[in-house]
Parts: sequence; C-alpha cells; structure tokens
Amino acid sequence: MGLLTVSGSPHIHGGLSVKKLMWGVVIAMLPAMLASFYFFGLGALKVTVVAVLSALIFEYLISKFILKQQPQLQDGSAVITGVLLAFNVPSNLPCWIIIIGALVSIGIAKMSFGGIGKNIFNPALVGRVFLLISFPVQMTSWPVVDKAFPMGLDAITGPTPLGIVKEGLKNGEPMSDLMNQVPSYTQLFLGQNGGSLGEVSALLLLLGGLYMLYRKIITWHIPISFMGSVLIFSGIFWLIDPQMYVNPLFHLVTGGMMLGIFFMATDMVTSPMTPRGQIVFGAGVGIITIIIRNWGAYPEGVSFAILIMNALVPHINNFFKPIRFGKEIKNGK
Amino acid sequence: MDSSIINAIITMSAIGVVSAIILFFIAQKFKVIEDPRIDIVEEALPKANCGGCGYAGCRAFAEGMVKAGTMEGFFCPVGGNDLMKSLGPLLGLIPEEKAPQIAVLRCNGSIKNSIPKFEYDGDHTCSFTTNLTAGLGGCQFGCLGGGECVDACNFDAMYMDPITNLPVVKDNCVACNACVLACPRNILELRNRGPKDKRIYVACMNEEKGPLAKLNCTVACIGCNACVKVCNFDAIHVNNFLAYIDYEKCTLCRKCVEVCPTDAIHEINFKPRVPKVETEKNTPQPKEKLLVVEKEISKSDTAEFEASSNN
Amino acid sequence: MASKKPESNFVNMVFRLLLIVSISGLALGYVYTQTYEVIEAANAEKIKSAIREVVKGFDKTETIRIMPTDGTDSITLYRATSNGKWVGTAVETYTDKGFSGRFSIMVGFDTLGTITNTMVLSHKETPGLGDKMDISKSKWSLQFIGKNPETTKLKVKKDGGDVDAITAATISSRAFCDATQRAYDSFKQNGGKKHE
Amino acid sequence: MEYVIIIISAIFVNNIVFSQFLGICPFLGVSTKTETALGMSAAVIFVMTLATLVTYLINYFILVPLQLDKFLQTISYILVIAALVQMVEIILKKVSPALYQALGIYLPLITTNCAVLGVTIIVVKKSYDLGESIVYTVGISIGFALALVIFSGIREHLDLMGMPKGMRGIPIALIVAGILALAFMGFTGLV
Amino acid sequence: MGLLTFKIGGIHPLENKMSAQAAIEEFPLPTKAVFPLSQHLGVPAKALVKRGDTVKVGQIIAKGEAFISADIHSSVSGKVAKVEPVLDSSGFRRESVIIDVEGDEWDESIDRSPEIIKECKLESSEIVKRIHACGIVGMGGATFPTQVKYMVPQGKTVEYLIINGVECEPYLTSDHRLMLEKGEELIIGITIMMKSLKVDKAIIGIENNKPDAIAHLSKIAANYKGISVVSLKVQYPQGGEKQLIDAVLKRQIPSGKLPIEVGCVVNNVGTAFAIYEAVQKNKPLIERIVTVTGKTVSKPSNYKVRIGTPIISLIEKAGGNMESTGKVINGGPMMGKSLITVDAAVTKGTSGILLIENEKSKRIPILNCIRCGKCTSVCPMGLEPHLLSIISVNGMNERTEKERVMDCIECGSCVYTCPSGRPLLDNIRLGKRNVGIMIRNRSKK
Amino acid sequence: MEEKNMNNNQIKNFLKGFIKENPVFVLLLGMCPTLGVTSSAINGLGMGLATTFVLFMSNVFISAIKGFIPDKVRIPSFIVVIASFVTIVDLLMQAYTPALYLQLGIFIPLIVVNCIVLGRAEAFAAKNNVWSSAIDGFGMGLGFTFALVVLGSIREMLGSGAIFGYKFINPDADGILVFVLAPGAFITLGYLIAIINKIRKTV
Ligand SMILES: Cc1cc2nc3c(=O)[nH]c(=O)nc-3n(C[C@H](O)[C@H](O)[C@H](O)COP(=O)(O)O)c2cc1C
Ligand SMILES: Cc1cc2nc3c(=O)[nH]c(=O)nc-3n(C[C@H](O)[C@H](O)[C@H](O)COP(=O)(O)O)c2cc1C
Ligand SMILES: Cc1cc2nc3c(=O)[nH]c(=O)nc-3n(C[C@H](O)[C@H](O)[C@H](O)COP(=O)(O)O)c2cc1C
Ligand SMILES: Cc1cc2nc3c(=O)[nH]c(=O)nc-3n(C[C@H](O)[C@H](O)[C@H](O)CO)c2cc1C
Ligand code: SF4
Ligand code: SF4
Ligand code: SF4
Ligand code: SF4
Ligand code: FES
Repeated sequence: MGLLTVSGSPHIHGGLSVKKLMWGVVIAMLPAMLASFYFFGLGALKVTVVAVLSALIFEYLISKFILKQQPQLQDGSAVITGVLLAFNVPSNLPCWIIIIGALVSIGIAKMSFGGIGKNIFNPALVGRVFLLISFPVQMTSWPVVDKAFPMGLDAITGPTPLGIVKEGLKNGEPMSDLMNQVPSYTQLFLGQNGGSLGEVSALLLLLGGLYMLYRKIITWHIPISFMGSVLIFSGIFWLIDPQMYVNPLFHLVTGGMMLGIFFMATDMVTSPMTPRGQIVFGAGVGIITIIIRNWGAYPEGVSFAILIMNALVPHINNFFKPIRFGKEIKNGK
Repeated sequence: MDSSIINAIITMSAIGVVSAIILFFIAQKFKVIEDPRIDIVEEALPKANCGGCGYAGCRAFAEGMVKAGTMEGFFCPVGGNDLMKSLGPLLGLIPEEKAPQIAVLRCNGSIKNSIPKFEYDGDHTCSFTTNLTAGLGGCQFGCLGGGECVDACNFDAMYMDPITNLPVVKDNCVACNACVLACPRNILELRNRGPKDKRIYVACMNEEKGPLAKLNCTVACIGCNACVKVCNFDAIHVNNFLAYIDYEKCTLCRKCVEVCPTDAIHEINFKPRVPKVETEKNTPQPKEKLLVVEKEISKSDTAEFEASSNN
Repeated sequence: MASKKPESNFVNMVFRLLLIVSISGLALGYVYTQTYEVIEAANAEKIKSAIREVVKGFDKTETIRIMPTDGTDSITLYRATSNGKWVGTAVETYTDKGFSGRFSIMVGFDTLGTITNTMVLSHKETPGLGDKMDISKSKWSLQFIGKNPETTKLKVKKDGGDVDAITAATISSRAFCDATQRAYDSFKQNGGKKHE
Repeated sequence: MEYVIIIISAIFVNNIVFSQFLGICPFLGVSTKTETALGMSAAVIFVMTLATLVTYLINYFILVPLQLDKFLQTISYILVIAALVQMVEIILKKVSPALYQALGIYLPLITTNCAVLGVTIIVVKKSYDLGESIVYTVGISIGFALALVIFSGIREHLDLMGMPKGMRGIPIALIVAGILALAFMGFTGLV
Repeated sequence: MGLLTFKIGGIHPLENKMSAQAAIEEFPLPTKAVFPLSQHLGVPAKALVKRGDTVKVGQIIAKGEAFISADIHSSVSGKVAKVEPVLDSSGFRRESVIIDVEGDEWDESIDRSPEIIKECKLESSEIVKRIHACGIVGMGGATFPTQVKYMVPQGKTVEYLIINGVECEPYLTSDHRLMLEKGEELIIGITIMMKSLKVDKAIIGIENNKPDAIAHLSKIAANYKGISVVSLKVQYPQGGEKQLIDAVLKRQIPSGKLPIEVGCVVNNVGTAFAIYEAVQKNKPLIERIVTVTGKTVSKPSNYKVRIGTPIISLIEKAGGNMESTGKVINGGPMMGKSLITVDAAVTKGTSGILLIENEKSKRIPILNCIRCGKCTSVCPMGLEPHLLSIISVNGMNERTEKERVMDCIECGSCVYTCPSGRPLLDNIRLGKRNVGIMIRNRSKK
Repeated sequence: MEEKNMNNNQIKNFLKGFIKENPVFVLLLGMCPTLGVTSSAINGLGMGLATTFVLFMSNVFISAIKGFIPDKVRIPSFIVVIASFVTIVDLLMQAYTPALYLQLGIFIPLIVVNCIVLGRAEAFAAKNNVWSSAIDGFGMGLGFTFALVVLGSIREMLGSGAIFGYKFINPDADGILVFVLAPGAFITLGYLIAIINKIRKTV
C-alpha cells in the first residue's frame, strides 16, 4: 500500500460544491430563458448564446493568459453571468455590444478582482449598467418581436410598462390613463411584458427562485426583505398619492424586479453573509430601487440599487456579525 | 485700474497678517513638545520598519533611543554598525558595536535526506503543521518546508528551494530576526557572518539519540562527539545528542567538518577541498565510526520504522 | 543649509510673509489690469461671432435687454441692421430644463420670425448625448433653420411637436426647444420694436 | 425643501468624488482603513464647512466690494484654507494624538485637497446665498465622507481577499471607484 | 414542539453507524503494550518503573504529579522492556513505557467479579481521590483528567450533572454499545458522580438515532432518583459540551468560560462507566471500548481493548483492508486525528479507529471562497470561519482574537459544508495557536 | 563633485517625470484634473501645459527665494507663490484661449491645490538650486502633460471614436459613452496604472 494520508480534521466532506450550486442556478433560470425565446424569438436565442459564449471565452482567456491560473469554466459561474447579462438586455441588441458587455462583466467586474468569489460587484449588473450608460439608444429600444414565434406578439412593442408610466407621469398624464396603456397585472405576471429578455415573466422567475430556495442554494432572507421593502416603501407613497405613485404590485411584477429579487440580489459573492446582514441588504436594495423608479431619471432602478448595496456589503458584514454562542445568556442563573 | 493693484496688495496683506496672527496664537496655545532629535534619528534610519531592532517600527526605535539617552541595547540590524556609528554624533552617544550577523538554517532535512513517511493533505503553513504532525520525513525538529520564514522576510533575503523544499538564506540578509521568530520549530538562528562570510555550523536540531535521529534523516547530527573531540578551541558542545558550535569561539579551522560521520556540519564560503554540493550533500560514504554506531540501533526501532514506512 | 535659513521668529515670519504676499498682490493686480480688456474683448467677441453665425448680412447691432414672460432671468436681444435697415434679430436665450441644468443658446430670426440659425453658447450636457445639439458634434440643430415657430410646433415629437429629438437625449432636445420657444416669445415681444 | 434638494444633489447625484472629480487624492490615499476614513471625513466636513463660511464672508465683504473677486479669489481662498487646516492640525495634535497619528500626512494634504478649494469656488459660481452655501458644502462633504467610508470598507475587504498582483492597490481602487461611479449614475435625475 | 437541540448552526452528516449492532467483544491480550506517558490533556506523567521491572495488571506505572495530569496504570502483566520515546500516532516521539506481556496477572485489589455493586459508601472527597488514583480521564475525546472537574472551585455551585451519551460523530458506536450493554453500571456510576458533586439532578443526553439506548437507560434510570434521560434531535456537534448544555438546559456558556459557569459538569458515558469501575471495583482505567469501522473494514466491530494494544492488531482483527485504505483516523471522521502510523498504541482517548478508502482520503480541491456564508450558518459557536481563516493566515492576531477565534471548538462543521473545499479549520487552528501565543505573552508582561 | 555629473543628472532629472516618477502613474498626485479634464486629448494637453507652466515658474521662484523664507511660514509662502502663478495662467487663458478655458472650467484655479505643484515645491525646489528646480519642474510638468494626453487620447478614442477631435471611424459613429464620463475615467486610469506598473517592473 501507499503512504497514509495525513490531514487535519474533519476527514469527510458534505459533498456540496461550487459547481453544484452554480449549475443549480442555471437550472432555475431555464424556464424564464425558454419563455424569453418563446416571446422574443430567435433574437433572444442569439443574445443568450452570444452572451454566454463570450463570457466563457473571456473568462478562459483572462485566467489563462493574464492571471495565469487554471481556468475554472466548469464551475458555471461564467455561464450564470452570461445568461443574466442576456436577461438584462433587449433581444435586438447587436452582437458587438453584447460582447463588450461580457468583456466588462467578466474582465472588469470579475477577473480584475481575481476571479470567482473575489469580486465586490455583481458582474452581470456591472455589464448591464455599463451598456445602459454607454449605449442608451440600443439599450432602450425594445424590439418589435421576431416573426419566428408568432404568439403573444402584439403586446411587446415600444417602451416597457415602466417606461410608459415614467414618461407619462413626467408629462402629467393621469395615472388611470397610464394604467390602461400597460398590460394588466395578470398579463405582467404571466409573461406578456415588454423589455429585456429576463423581464418577460414574473411567474417563471418566481418559480426559478422557489426552486433555488428548495435546493437551499439561496436563503429566504434577501428575497423576502427585498420584496417586503419594495411593497412597504412604494406602498406608503401609493397610499399618500395614488395619482402620482404607482401601485406597489405593479412595481413587483414589472422590469427586472423578480430577476433582481431571486437571481441578482442573491448572488452570494456580492451579498452579505449573515442572515441579519442579508435582511438589511435586501431592504436597502428595495428602498433604493423605489427611490430611483419614483424620482430618478431612469425608469428602472434594480440594477443600480443592487450595485450600490454591493458596495456596502463589506460594512454590512462588519456590522452584522452572526449571533455568537453564549452572548445573550450571560449566566444560567 | 491702479486702485485695484493697491487694493489687491492691501487685502492680501491683511489676510496674511490676520491669519498669521491667529495661527501664531493657536500654535502657542496647543503646543506639543517633542524632542526634535526623534525626527532627526528617524530620518537617518532605513525606514524598513522591520522590527528587527525589537521596536514597533523605526519611529518607535528612534523614540526609544532618544528617550533612553543611551545607545546601549539599541541596534538597527538593517543599517548595521555604519548606521549606528553615524547616529552616535547626532545624539552625542556612543553606539554599541555588533558583529554583522546572518540567518542560518539549522536543518538539512531535504526530501532526499529525510524521506517522506506519509502524504500530507491540507494547509501547509509551518505553524499549523507543527502541531499536527512531525515533519514529512518524520523528524520532529526539522524544517516543515511551509516557508513561513520566507514570508516573514521583508528583505527578499530568503526563498524556498523547490528541490530540497528547504528555505535558503541569501547573502543580502540583514539579520533582522524576523524569520527566526517566524519559524515555529526554532531552527533558524542568527550567527556571526564570520570573516569573508565564512561560517561553520551544525545543520541539525535533532535532539534524539543517534540511531533514532538517523532513522528519519541521513544527515542528522547523531551526537557522536567526534567533532567535540577534534575541536581544539572548546567551541563545540553536545547536549541532548546534538552538537552546537559556538560562533564566538569557533576559529573556522574546519576540523570538525571532516570528522562528522553524517555530514551534519556545514561550511559556507570556504574554498572547496573536495568538490561538494553545498546544500544537497550526497550521503557520505559510511565511515567506520558510523558502522559502530549503526550496530546500536535497536531492533524494535528499526522494525517500527520499517513498519511505518511500509504502510 | 539649515544655518542659512532665517530664524522663525515672529517678526521675521510676519514681515517676510507680508513681503511675499504684497509682491504677489502687486503682480496679480498688474496682470489683471493688463488682461482685463482682452478678456472683456474675448467675451464680447464670442457673442459677436455667435450673432454673426445666426444672422447674416448686417453691419450693426443694437442690444436690448428684456424680461421674458416665463423665465427667471432677463434675455438679451441683438437687433441687427444693415444700413439702418432691420434685417433680423439674434436672441441670446437660455433654458433650465437641460439634463445638467441651464444652458444658453443664440437663436437668429429674420424679420418674419423665421429661424435663420441657432448656436449653442455654453452647455454642460453629457458628451456623446446631449452635446449633439452643438453643431460641432452633429447636424441635429440644422432642422430648426427655416422653421417659423408660428407654424412649427417647437416641441419634440414625443410631446406632440414637430421636432425630431436627439436619440436618447430627449431631455436635451426638449430643453433646446424650450430655449428656442423662449427666444421666439421674446422676439415677438420686443424683437422688432424699433421697426414698428 | 430647497435645502433638501441641494443636499441630496450634493451627496448623491453630483457626488464630489464620483461625478465631480474633486478630492481624489485623499480619496485614494486615506481610504485603506475605515478608521482613518472616518477621521479624515470628519476633518474634511469640519474644514470644508469652516472654509466655505470664511471664504464666503471674505468674498462678499471684501473682494466683491473692492472688485478683486476676478483675480484674488483663488489666492485669498487658498490662504485662508491653508491657515484653517494648519489650525485644525495643531489642535488635533494636542487634543487627539491617536487620530493625528492615524491621519498622518493627510491632514496637511487637506490643504491640497482640491475638494475644499473647489467647493468654495463652486459655491461662488453657483451664486448661492450664505445658507445655501453652507448646506451645499455640508452636503458635498457628507458625499465625500460617504464615498470615503464606502470605499474604505471595500478596500479593507479587498486587502483581505487578496488581489491579482498587478491590480493590487491603486489600480483596483480606481476600478472600484469607476464601478461605484457607474452605480451612482442611477441617481441621475433625482433632483 | 420538536426535539431539543442546540440553537446555533449545526450540520447533519451521514451517520454511517455500521457497527451499531455489533456487540462489544473482548479483545485478546497483545504481546507487547506501549503506554505513552502523555495520554491525557495536561502535563505528562512521570514513569515509576524502569527496564526490567515486572508489573501486574492495574499496577501504576507512571504518576501524574501536576495538578492537571493523570496516573497511568499497566493494562497487562509482564516485564518492562524499555522506557524511551516511541513514535506516537502523529509521528512525534513521546516518552513511553513498553511492556512485554507475560500472562495475565491482575493486581489483587481489583474486583474482577461480574457482580454489580449498587451501594457506594465513600464520601464525596474520597470518591474524588479514588478517581484520581485510578487515572480516570474524560472518555469523550478530550481526555481531560476527571478528578480536576470534580474539584469544584470555591464560589461555584453545581446544579446539574450532564452525561454525554450523544455520540454525534458519524461511524462511532462505542458509547452506544456501552449504554446498551453496561446500562446498569453506568447509571450507578452516575449516582456516584452525583454524590461526589453533591448534586441531585443528572441528565443523560442521547440523540434519538439511538432509540434502543434511550429506552434502555430510561428504564433503568426510573429506579434511581434524580436521573433523567432526554432524547435529542440528531445534529452534529451536539456532543460538544457547550452545545449539549444549550440543548438540554437552554443555557449558553459565556465565551471563554467552563461549564461550571452555568452550574454544570459534563461527562461522557464512558467516563461514568470508568468511574463505576474505579469506585466500586477499584479498577483503574486500563481498558476502553474502541469502535473499528470504515468502508474498508469487512466486519465493523466494537472491542473492549486493553490500553497499549497496537492499533494495527485491531484493524487486522476487524478485517481492515489496508490496501484500499488511504487514511486511518483515531476517533471519528469529524474530530479525529489521522494517523501517521498504525503501529501506535491504543490510548485512553482512542474511541474509534476509522479506515477511509483511498478515493475519499484526499480533500476536495481548494477553490476561492465564494462567500456563500454556509460556514457561518453552520458554525455552532456563531463564528465566521471564512473570516477567521483569512485573518489567521494574514497574521492579524488582534483581529483574530476579537473575532473570538478561541471560541472555536474545532468541530469541523465549517469545512464539512464549504462548497469550495477551503481548509478553514486548518487555518483557524493556526490562528488559535498564534493568538494563544499572543495571549500568553501578554499575560507574561 | 556636483559639477561632474551635472549634465547627466539634469537629463535624468528631466526624464524621470515621464515614466519612472511620473506624477500621475507613479506618484499618484494630481488625480482630480487627471480624471476631470481628460475626456478628450486636447483638454488633457491644455491642462497639462497650464500645469507645466505653473510648475516650472513656481519651482524656479521658490528655489530662488527659499533662503529668504523662515521655516515656519514656508508652506504659506509657497502657496502664495503658486497661487499667483495659477491666477496668472487663469487670466491669460481667459484672455487668449477662451474656448479651452470654458472646457477646463474649475480645474484651472484648482492647479493651486494640485498636489504635484506643492509636492515638487516642498520636495525639490525647497532643497535644490534654481537650475535643477527649473528642470525638475519642466520635466514633471511634461510628465504630467504626457499622462494627461495619453489618458485623454484613450478615453476619447474609446468614448467618442475620435482622437484630438478627429473621428477616425465614421463621423456619425459614437463610442462607448462611459469612457467620456466619470466611471470611464476611473476605469481607464486604473488599467493604465496597472499596465505602467507592469512595464516599470520589467524595465
Ligand atoms: C450619464 C448620463 C448622461 C445623460 N445625459 C443626457 C443628456 O445630456 N441629455 C439628455 O437628453 N439625456 C441624457 N441622458 C439620458 C436621459 O437620462 C434619458 O434617458 C433620455 O433623455 C431619455 O431620452 P429618450 O427618450 O430619447 O431615450 C443621460 C443619461 C445618463 C445616464
Ligand atoms: C485548564 C483547564 C481547566 C479546566 N477546569 C475545569 C473545571 O474546573 N471544571 C470542569 O468541569 N471542567 C474543567 N475543564 C474541562 C473543560 O471544561 C472541558 O471538559 C475539557 O476541556 C474537554 O472539553 P471537550 O470534551 O468539550 O472537548 C478544564 C479544562 C482546562 C483546559
Ligand atoms: C465538536 C465536539 C463534539 C463532541 N462530541 C462528543 C460526543 O459525541 N460524545 C462525547 O461524549 N463527547 C463529545 N465531545 C466532548 C465533550 O465536549 C466533552 O468534552 C465531554 O462530554 C466531557 O466528558 P469527559 O470529560 O467525560 O470526556 C465533543 C466535543 C466537541 C468539541
Ligand atoms: C444564487 C446565485 C446568484 C448569482 N447571481 C449572479 C448575478 O446576478 N450575476 C452574476 O454575474 N453572477 C451571478 N452568480 C454567479 C457567481 O456567483 C458570480 O459570477 C460571481 O460573482 C463571480 O465571482 C450567481 C450565483 C449564485 C449561486
Ligand atoms: S525553517 Fe521553519 S519557518 Fe522556515 S520553512 Fe522550515 S519550518 Fe517553516
Ligand atoms: S533572512 Fe531572516 S534575518 Fe535575514 S533579513 Fe530575512 S527575515 Fe531577516
Ligand atoms: S470548527 Fe470552529 S469555526 Fe468551524 S464550525 Fe466548528 S466551531 Fe465554528
Ligand atoms: S463555506 Fe466556504 S465558500 Fe462559503 S463562505 Fe465559508 S469558506 Fe467561503
Ligand atoms: S488633485 Fe484633487 S486632491 Fe489631489
């Protein structure tokens, strides 16, 4: 026999691996991804494929030739970044812009920090915001849907529901008129929602989120506190003046909200590590999102809100320590 | 137009004067008295902030020395004697002289000399493995090869030799003591550099009886006293089956090197008598003395060794 | 070297600092008096060239300052005449609705109130987006030439007007229209005063 | 309400570091530790507010009446600021030597922190009245403090995690600042 | 509602209790027995015998002179072959007494009859003396000299004696078997311990994956006053004394304090049994139950082994296949130490020998920490292993201390869960070591 | 002793500002104008030259009057000198290059507090003679200008597809807008510094 192996305890491992976690997320994203193909047709497929491929290629090249590490493509995190980047852009975005986005996501936001686990900011979102600001025209012209899948098409031309509302409010149109211009809540929830690939169906995203919760890939803290703070904060304003501020439920089912709640705010690398920290994080994201949606220049605020809270994560981690053993009960008697 | 020139001059002067006066009074009121010599000394120090002097950084050293009013016990290994001499006049004090020193590794248990007896899987820091196991080769005194000393060196004076898996001290060592403190096995030592950098020392820390020591490492000091006997200067002593050469007494005559049966004594920077590789010494031809010793190796130990290495 | 330095006593400090300060005051005052006129001239030249840019064929301008009906600050009109004959008016107008706050433009009108040309005087709009209203960056502003606000609705199409917005810079476009409209209103209010 | 708008604009929308590019040197220099970042922030808030107050008075009571504001502004402001900083420095050295040690060379650098001079000049350019000037300055300095503190947390974290060698230190700090600036763009249009 | 358990963290590794049904077998005498002089926590004992001496079973061969130390008794009869350093299981050479076995001659004072003696006439202090004289140490793994625990410091009162029958480590079954087969003796041991501590309440904590043991002990305990059995939800590391007290009493020992702080003394069931034998039968600690198990062992067993028996003989008896074994562990898979050599001897602390197959003997590859927080969420002490690990490695000792590295009970839950295979506990141990040195230096100053 | 190496030294002195001690890339001074005005190459050039002028003049002046100034009022005096030159530049630019002046905006008066200027005054001019100080100031200034132009060119190229205002692709094409905005400034400078560090290490 060979030499015995010696190492410190413990000597067994639970079998959970980064790979399992990440591919679990990919599985959770599948329904929404398929729905986006269904609604946006080949354009969506093209965007997704280009984003994922270029994310993988950039990750490979950068780790191999610049960082001189063993590329870790199989862990699947670059796939997630690619898919989420695709989820965050309109389906008619030119390929070269997507490639720039992937380069920014992987190159600037992830590998510059040293690769998986070391980044401060959510890579996919950095990519998206970068594109949004660099190519405002392309990033905000939502497609007239491709003819390949001819169902449910007419709902999706022109601006997104959020855009309609924002623009309308700015021009002083009454809320009731605006609400008539946008799809109904059920439509929004089920999937007839214009916009980026990943804004397409709140229901399927919710489904994916529940799957991740079930598989214990994510915990409930961030989604619930995010959702809760959105509902409460926007609800307050809605109650004060329903003509000026939209219904909280509308906030919840439109734009990238569901995507953010389940897939992007929960990115473990860029969110706090303790439950209490996660609740604070989620609440912060929710509030900032509503601030931007209600008063900012952009109709959508989820991405910015998540990035800003990402920046605060180190402080949140320092401030919200786990509950230590033996802290509350000083003495038995 | 001319009035604006005059106005400018007056205004500027007024602002200048007023702020100067306010500052002057504040400076008076909140004066902090600090010995200016501290700054001077700090300026002169190498600012390596290595802590080799025993103080938390160069400023602390300067402060300590100025406050103590003596240079006794104060020595900056980085600047060396030259620096201390130059500091003397700054403070009006007499510096303490020290022979220049260098760190030496008192272990030669390379992978070849001390064959691994198990596979190690886990964190490789020396401080951790020292508690978990004896070394890979089974010697519980020797180098663990984790390179914590190398990490501790701020002067880039050490590196890990990938072949021997032992750290090597380079000539630019400033004897700051950082590595000595870092090593959990205490096998680094500061020794006098010696004339023309010539040094002789026992490269082993094994305090086990000869036979046991030999089991784990072919170049271990077995405490055979051969070197003690040939040394004419009372520079070598054996304690706990381990020889130690006092560098203050050693005259670098090299007699001991020749008689050591296991080649545990290293000579550095001498002209080679017989061509030899320095760190990775070949196991010497067994000499007669060694044979005698070998007979004493108890059966049980040999059996144990074989058993454990056969597992 | 240290020994050469003057001591840091109070008199020394105050006196020498004072000297330096005075010299600098003197120097600055001098430079200022020398450049004052050039700066004024440069500023004036900027306006003049802008007027020349937006109104053609005149030999004299007359400055009129009025308060617009909607707006916080006064507006300057340059009534251009050729041989005493009114040929047009350049209006230095502004808007506060720009993406990054206020910017000002010069709008030229002929005697009928038709826009002869526009020119951006200063702005802080985003490079690459809002700054396209500047003629040096894009031809967008050319669409205003020959339009008469009487017949053309100075609003972006999104708001039901006749102006094509700069892509992705509707805000700047809107603001530009706002400024132009203000110019026209002021022109109407006062532009041909002498003539009438 | 006007004050609220000024403050929000100064802190978030036109954050001095992320969108106005002022005070970058101390922003990069003192943001390695949260502790020093807090100290520096406090010092900047204090000095900046004081400086605006004093320069405001100087401007409107001396320079403008004497028609010197066109060319003596810069020099008189910087003198006042320099004197103020030195005052703070002397006082701090006496009152809190620990903080003084921590801020080290950066205290004198407040003089050469262009944020301080920048703000006093911007305030004049925007022709704010005294109240607005002070509110604006407080907002700006809070914005600076915010940037510094957020940043220090990130840098402490990055130091721990270990970066690729080439990116360590300033390069990664700048990139983080860039991404933060991207994120702060979300606030555009708030006011 | 549900079963009792501790509040913070915890994991549930696969139990793999393969030897649970294997009754305890008496292990044959070895031909040579090795007694390291440091089989317990604290100062090593001093040898009382020298080469050539003859000894009987149960004769004291080394004396623990320091306050925290324990006597060592011979478990065999024969001649002392040598007193010299011998390789221990971690590869260190430790001073040991080696005895060549000749026959099986017991010390006369030891009562070897199978009869169960219920009555204990000794005074409290006499019991402690007896425990001391018999060299009893904690059998729960820490081998802490038991008599020290029974010298309750002035000003502290003990309310509860807690008996640790949790055996939360996967694979190990020695406590389980002991509870089933020696229930009566064990409970008597508990009454003796209660008498010694002068408490009237004792709680036996057992995880409910051992329903037979719970039933058995509950039945016996019903006959004794003040002893109760609680069934606990299965969760690792319930056996840690801090967690156990939290689980049964909802009291948390403050950071850096001992169980006595919350009025408890915790002992393992094995210790209770050893105390029974010591007090009622005057039998020193010379035998213990050892589980030999693992995927490469053909018949996982529980043996009653004389201390000093070479580990290799246990493995051979249980049909261990060393060819396909990559790692041998002394103890359970979570807390045990991996052995450098299987020639070392069974000591007082050897609760099990676990053989791990080649494929599983190496750790999973180390990747970057993905900051998933799983380690934090499972840490039973509410620590942040990922952080402790990194600051330990960076040598930030003050910070490491502030983050309570010394609270870590080295349970390994964090490493078990980490999806990136980080060597968290290795690094934390490093941090503990460095912080320990720092604290010692500080108190010296 | 000084005389011998004079020429050699002066050249080194002059060149060090470009890479070895480049104020922006290496000393990390004067970051605000570096980031603030480099949305195009031409702005960078203008700012760089303005700074060079101030740096040169103040270095010369300060080294000339250093013997005259008591230590305690050293800094205020330096600041006065520097501020004077800055104001002069400010006035001159207003008068003769009004367009550029508008572009550079507030950053011209802020040359006063550009750490390089005071830094060089303190670190070099206050200790060296007029001639070396002049060289130092000039070299540093050009180094600064160099950095600004490099940064400006890259940002202009990426951000608006042009260089020095000349569109090298199609005249209507836009660049990647971020690069002319604040985030692009930070990111570009970040990578530039990383690259320069790498180059410096290999050289
Ligand atoms: C950094 C930044 C700068 C912008 N600058 C301008 C600008 O100068 N002018 C403008 O009209 N819109 C600007 N926008 C875009 C507006 O926020 C808004 O998206 C746009 O005006 C809406 O116009 P659209 O309906 O044509 O897309 C900017 C956006 C960002 C993020
Ligand atoms: C220095 C020291 C002193 C101790 N003193 C006592 C004591 O007075 N009373 C007690 O019940 N346990 C005492 N212990 C034992 C500990 O509480 C604990 O049982 C032992 O460290 C084993 O812990 P474990 O089995 O949880 O690993 C002491 C331990 C040490 C290291
Ligand atoms: C993580 C961990 C797990 C433990 N598991 C057990 C266990 O399963 N059974 C046990 O008796 N002791 C276990 N212990 C030891 C106990 O903490 C405690 O030391 C012991 O019960 C005290 O009894 P003793 O002194 O009689 O050994 C464990 C300790 C730790 C730190
Ligand atoms: C639950 C979960 C959510 C994730 N969300 C994102 C995301 O929003 N954007 C992204 O780029 N990567 C995401 N990832 C992948 C991965 O964590 C990310 O690329 C890291 O930030 C890279 O270091 C996610 C992974 C998990 C497990
Ligand atoms: S000399 Fe010491 S610190 Fe260095 S590698 Fe060897 S054991 Fe480790
Ligand atoms: S080798 Fe050791 S003593 Fe020498 S400089 Fe390095 S750390 Fe200091
Ligand atoms: S080993 Fe220590 S840090 Fe890890 S889970 Fe257990 S107690 Fe927590
Ligand atoms: S479990 Fe592992 S990957 Fe997750 S936070 Fe802890 S150390 Fe990092
Ligand atoms: S240049 Fe702005 S702070 Fe240095």
